[in-house]
Amino acid sequence: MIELRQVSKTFPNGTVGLKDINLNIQTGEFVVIVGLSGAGKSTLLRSINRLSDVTSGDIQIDGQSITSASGSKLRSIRRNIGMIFQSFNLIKRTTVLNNVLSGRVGYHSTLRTLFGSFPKRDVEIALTALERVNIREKAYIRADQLSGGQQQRVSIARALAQEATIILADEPVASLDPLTTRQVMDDLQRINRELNITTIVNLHFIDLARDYATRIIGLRAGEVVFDGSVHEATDEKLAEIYGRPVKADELLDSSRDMQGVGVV
Amino acid sequence: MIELRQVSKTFPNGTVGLKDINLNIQTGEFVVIVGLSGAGKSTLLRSINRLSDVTSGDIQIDGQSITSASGSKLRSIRRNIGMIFQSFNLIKRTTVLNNVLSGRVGYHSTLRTLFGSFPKRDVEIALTALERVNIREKAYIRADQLSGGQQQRVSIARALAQEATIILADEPVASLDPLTTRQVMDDLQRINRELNITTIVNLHFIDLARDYATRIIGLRAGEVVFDGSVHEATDEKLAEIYGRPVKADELLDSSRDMQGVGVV
Amino acid sequence: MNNNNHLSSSSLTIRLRNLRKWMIALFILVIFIWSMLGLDYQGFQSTSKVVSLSILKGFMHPDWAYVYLPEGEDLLRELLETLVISILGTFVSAILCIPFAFWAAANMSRLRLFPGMGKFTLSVIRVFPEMIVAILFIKAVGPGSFAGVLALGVHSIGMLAKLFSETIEGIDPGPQEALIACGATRLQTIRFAVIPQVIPQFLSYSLYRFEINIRSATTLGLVGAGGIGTPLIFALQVRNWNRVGVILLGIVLLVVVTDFISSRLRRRII
Amino acid sequence: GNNAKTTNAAEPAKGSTTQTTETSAKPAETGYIPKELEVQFVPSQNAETLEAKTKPLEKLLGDQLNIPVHVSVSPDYNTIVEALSSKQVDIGFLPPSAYVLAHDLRNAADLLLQAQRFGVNDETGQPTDEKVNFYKAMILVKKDSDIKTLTDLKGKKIGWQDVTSSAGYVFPAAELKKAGVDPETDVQGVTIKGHDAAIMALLNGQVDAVANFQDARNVVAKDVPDVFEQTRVLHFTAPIPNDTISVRSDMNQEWRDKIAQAFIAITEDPEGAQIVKDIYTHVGYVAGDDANFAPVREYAEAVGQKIK
Amino acid sequence: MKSDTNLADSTPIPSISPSSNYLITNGLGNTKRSKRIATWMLFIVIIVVCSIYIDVTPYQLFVGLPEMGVLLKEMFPPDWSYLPTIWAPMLQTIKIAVAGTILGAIPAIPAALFSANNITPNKWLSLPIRTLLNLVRTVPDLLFAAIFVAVFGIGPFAGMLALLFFSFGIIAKLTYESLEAIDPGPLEAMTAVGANRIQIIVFGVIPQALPAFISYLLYTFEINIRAATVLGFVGAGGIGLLLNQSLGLFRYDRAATIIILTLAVVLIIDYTSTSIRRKLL
Ligand SMILES: Nc1ncnc2c1ncn2[C@@H]1O[C@H](COP(=O)(O)OP(=O)(O)OP(=O)(O)O)[C@@H](O)[C@H]1O
Ligand SMILES: Nc1ncnc2c1ncn2[C@@H]1O[C@H](COP(=O)(O)OP(=O)(O)OP(=O)(O)O)[C@@H](O)[C@H]1O
Ligand SMILES: [Mg+2]
Ligand SMILES: [Mg+2]
Repeated sequence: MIELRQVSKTFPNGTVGLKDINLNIQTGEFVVIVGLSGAGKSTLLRSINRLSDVTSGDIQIDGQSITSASGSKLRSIRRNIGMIFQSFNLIKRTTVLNNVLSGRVGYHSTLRTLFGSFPKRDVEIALTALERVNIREKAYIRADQLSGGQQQRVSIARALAQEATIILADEPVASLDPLTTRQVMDDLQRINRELNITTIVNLHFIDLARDYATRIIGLRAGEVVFDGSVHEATDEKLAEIYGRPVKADELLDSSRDMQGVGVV
Repeated sequence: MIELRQVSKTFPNGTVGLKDINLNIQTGEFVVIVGLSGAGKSTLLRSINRLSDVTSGDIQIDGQSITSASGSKLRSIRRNIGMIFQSFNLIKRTTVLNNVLSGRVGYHSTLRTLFGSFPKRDVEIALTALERVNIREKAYIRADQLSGGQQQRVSIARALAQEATIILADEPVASLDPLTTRQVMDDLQRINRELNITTIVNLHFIDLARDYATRIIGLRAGEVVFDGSVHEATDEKLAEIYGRPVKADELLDSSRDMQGVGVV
Repeated sequence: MNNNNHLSSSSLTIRLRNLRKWMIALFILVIFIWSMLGLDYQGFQSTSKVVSLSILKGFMHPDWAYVYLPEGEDLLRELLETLVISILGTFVSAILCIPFAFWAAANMSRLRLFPGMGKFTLSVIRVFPEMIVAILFIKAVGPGSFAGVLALGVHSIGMLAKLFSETIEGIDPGPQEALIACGATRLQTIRFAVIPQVIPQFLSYSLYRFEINIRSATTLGLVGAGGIGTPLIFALQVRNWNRVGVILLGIVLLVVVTDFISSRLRRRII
Repeated sequence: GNNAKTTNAAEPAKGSTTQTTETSAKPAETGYIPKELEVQFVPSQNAETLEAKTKPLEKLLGDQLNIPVHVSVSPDYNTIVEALSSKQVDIGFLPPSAYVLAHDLRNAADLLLQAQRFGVNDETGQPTDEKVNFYKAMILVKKDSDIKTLTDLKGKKIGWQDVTSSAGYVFPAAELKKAGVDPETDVQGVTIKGHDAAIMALLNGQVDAVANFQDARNVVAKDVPDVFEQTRVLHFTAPIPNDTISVRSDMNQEWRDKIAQAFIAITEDPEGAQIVKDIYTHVGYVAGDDANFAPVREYAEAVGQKIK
Repeated sequence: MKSDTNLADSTPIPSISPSSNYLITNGLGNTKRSKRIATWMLFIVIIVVCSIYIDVTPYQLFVGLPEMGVLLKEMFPPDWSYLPTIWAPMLQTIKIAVAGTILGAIPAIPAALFSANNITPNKWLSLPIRTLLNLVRTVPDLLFAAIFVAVFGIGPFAGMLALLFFSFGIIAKLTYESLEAIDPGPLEAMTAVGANRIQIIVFGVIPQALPAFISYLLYTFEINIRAATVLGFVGAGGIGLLLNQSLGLFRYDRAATIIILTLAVVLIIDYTSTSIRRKLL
């Protein structure tokens, strides 16, 4: 269970990232966060595993406050939270496999991992994770020789290999083709269902959100402006999130008149 | 007009990026390139303005071979080709405005730009471009303090400010919310129509492709496997591109039964 | 209009920033002129022509006989010794400076004071004159190459660790975040996210330091710590330009060869 | 006040007079017995040719003493004194001032032998074939200079060597002071490193006089052959003792004798003599007498470098 | 695991059975690994051979350590009465270092740009410049000093020249190496807008390389402050001469004073430069 109580975050340059957020996310939920670019979606995810410190408020993971944890306790909380980054955050100069294996360091003593040796089982877990995102054949290639989508998939594989109980995914499919997008989202959904893993995903496409989420949270300028089930997320509600009516053509429907497009 | 004749590209590590591509793109076309992640979409775009050299074949821009051009000739060809990068390629350590202004250097003498002074008109063009992508208020912020989508928009603004006759866009909307996505695509479409600017866009979403393109090109493992109008891009054709039937749910329709989704 | 307002206020900040830039430039210029005025330029000297000619003549006719002498202590063997001292000295400092580098890197610690202390320590090590470091080690292990190795090794910690720590400060924080998010310990984060990013630069700086160390042989020669330095100083003191010429040639060749090899290495690593 | 012990190789140290230093209180039989010998050579400043060579001497000494010998060279005497005091070096070829510092300040070394070089002809500046154990310092001016006496130097620009240099500062400065010219206030001192550079500065007119060893002009003559015609010696100082061969202060007496004998034997053998001459420009060794170094102490004190 | 097979079917990649795939890729990993081990072994052998060659004696170092303490103890307390004597030479040293560093840094900029492979791909231009840089860096400062004294006579000017060449060599080399390591993305973007080489440099390279350049400049400046030994050789006075004199007279307490003053100067310069840098960038 993830609980956020009155969480606010202001960046050093004065930008408000989050404003007084209160949320309760139950174990096993599949939450999709939507909102405009710059609404604070990434900031929210990064606060949950405390990659960025919040300015005020408290965040509890399974009853333990991550905002006040430190040392090995903080590490063990984090080990149970897998994260997929918007900008991939791969270690460019090493192989894909090493990148994925690095997701498993939390399970081993520092000494053992210092020499970069992982048990055979870990290597298998890593290769399986790569297989899930369809790039096992790139396992021994350096990460900087991959295409954008391939890099994103490596970052997903790393989070999968971590075998966490919570997964935070920051636009995990932004650079993926529709096929891989579906595969990845299906995979997230499958582990969410089968293993009851709490999943929080930032997504840009409302349709995709409606397909997969059990709950949708809408952010706008750092504030929660919508929080409800998929069925509650009507077009009117979405209009609030995006600050104006979402037109039919913004739902990425395939049948539409091109001349009717708005914003020009 | 852009002409590709028997263009092939093999990377030093042996990966085949492009294989014997023949294309003729007329002035004013709006071409969308689709294909799986790793199909060679980025490689194709980067070959057109010769950011990466092809291994064999010839590419002609308005009758001039860019593959054999060099020096100021190559530069003047490139000045007329705006490019939006998949990985943004912003100069992180300077302001957003400077990033956009840098798109205009092709118009000025070296001496003038040496001291970073641009005519007032250029600054206006740059600010207008930022306004088009909705981040004019970030003009004086350093580029590394922006969210992912904001960075992508800066990179789009830079290409718009360049006032080129050809625009190459490598997944220009990957990190954008649906609203901004529409705005950006509409903007690309508008300048394509009003100014008759040839536009080539890599996209992952077939629906978006169908909405905007006048022509769709499908890539698979470096080869052109489809080339035709939007109407010709039937589901069967797309199946070829993606190597298997594209299911209804991969078209990102909004009305669907979640249980019916394939892969689980 | 709101927009106009915004524009004018930001152009004001730009103007302010430009003003500040000019002020700083002016400040640097003033300091530069002040120091140039203290230089007391006296022009060419009356003897400069004869002397330069005789130096040039010496360089044109290097003392080839010195290159190889059957009984030893010739150019080749002194260069070899210099090379060996440099290799070991670089090795010592490259190893020793790693903990210092992490200590001094600002992004390796949440506190401000801790890296500050590291930076201060490095400054202290750096201002400690090479001469004194050499004397210290000569007192410990006696004069000779080993003292030279230790002096080079310890003296260069200050610089190498400074460069290293700046490299660490310049890395992409993304991968580190990824590791932290996996629940990695600090050491694990360093091992998997920092080291791969900094290794090329580390090696590059170590190789660069290696080159400087070869050059430092002259300084070590001052304290009799072995290598080509002592013969060079002796030759300089008695104005034996032919000997100086051949020694210089030897050093240049040595550095060019090591530079060639090291740039090869660098290219393979990056 | 330092009436240090006189160590004389030829007739072992029974003749020591007032023994004030701690180290010399030791009975002759005890003390350090070397199993191998660490020798370091620091050239004194009156050498016109130098070789940074060690192997030949290692061999010569090793043959004489039957223990391994290791020789090193250093252009700087600080390190050798420190190494002697921390017992890292057993024998040092020390310049006079370094010997005095090592002996008086650090109790690190005792005098064993003094080196002999060929004397220098005051008129021509060329070497004579008389073996002497001292050299002189001189103050040089340009031939056409109007400086005729030491007192004329008042207000002039003088090029000194380091303040620790016997020939380049201590001796000439002390004699200047005796002549009534304060070397610190009455003249404009410039420190120049290297006797050759100093003479060049004189030739270029950057300074009016320079202090050198006799006769440093031979070094410059390689580049400026007419240096002797262009310059004039204004003043010769009192003799400065030549380089010493000193041993660490805890050295066993028997070994002191042995080592002294060995050095003398080397110079008596023609081949050995040639080697020592080529490398160190030494032409012989005589028993050292600490009393010879009284002027060094006195002059140092005169210029404010009192050794405690 | 129905879903897994489903996934595998859907991949466009020819289906190799998982086990054989594993073997192949693992084999690839092994050759890399053995190569790495071989490199390490070679490295260790070199270090060991070198250590034997020059007779490294760690034991001697261990027993000799207390001797170092003796000397360090002599540095305290520092001789503060020496401070007034060293002010002027310190100032002189700073002047020489400022002039030498700045005059060396200016030509270092084009030299670095012409040597960097990713900015000047033309080998015929970069190779001669790199060779020149090598030469300049190789010549020991002592020799530079000797030559410049011969030509310009003793004095600070010759000292400044010696520092100038050294600074030029160091700054140019370090800068071109960091130029070669910059992110190529922005360069690509500039290439794509049709910028010429100088414009690419101004917009794509300089913003990225400026922090490193300034850092190398300061680093060199600091070296130059301490390279005063050379200045001593050219009669430029400076703090190095006094240091040598203090050591010659075994006045380690004075040496300590000099070290502390140098430290203070270096720290002040460090502090002001970082605050200037923060304002500039
Ligand atoms: N620098 C490189 N070195 C080696 N291989 C590369 C390099 N860049 C790309 N590739 C390979 O070339 C193929 C095509 O890459 P490209 O970037 O064109 O794909 P893409 O279609 O743009 O994919 P995505 O949608 O994921 O961005 C991929 O298999 C990729 O791994
Ligand atoms: N390091 C930072 N310093 C200052 N402001 C920041 C920083 N990171 C983000 N911001 C600002 O905080 C706001 C929220 O950013 P965030 O990255 O959370 O947006 P987002 O919802 O993830 O957007 P996107 O969909 O574009 O990724 C933005 O206005 C952004 O400019
Ligand atoms: Mg984001
Ligand atoms: Mg791509």
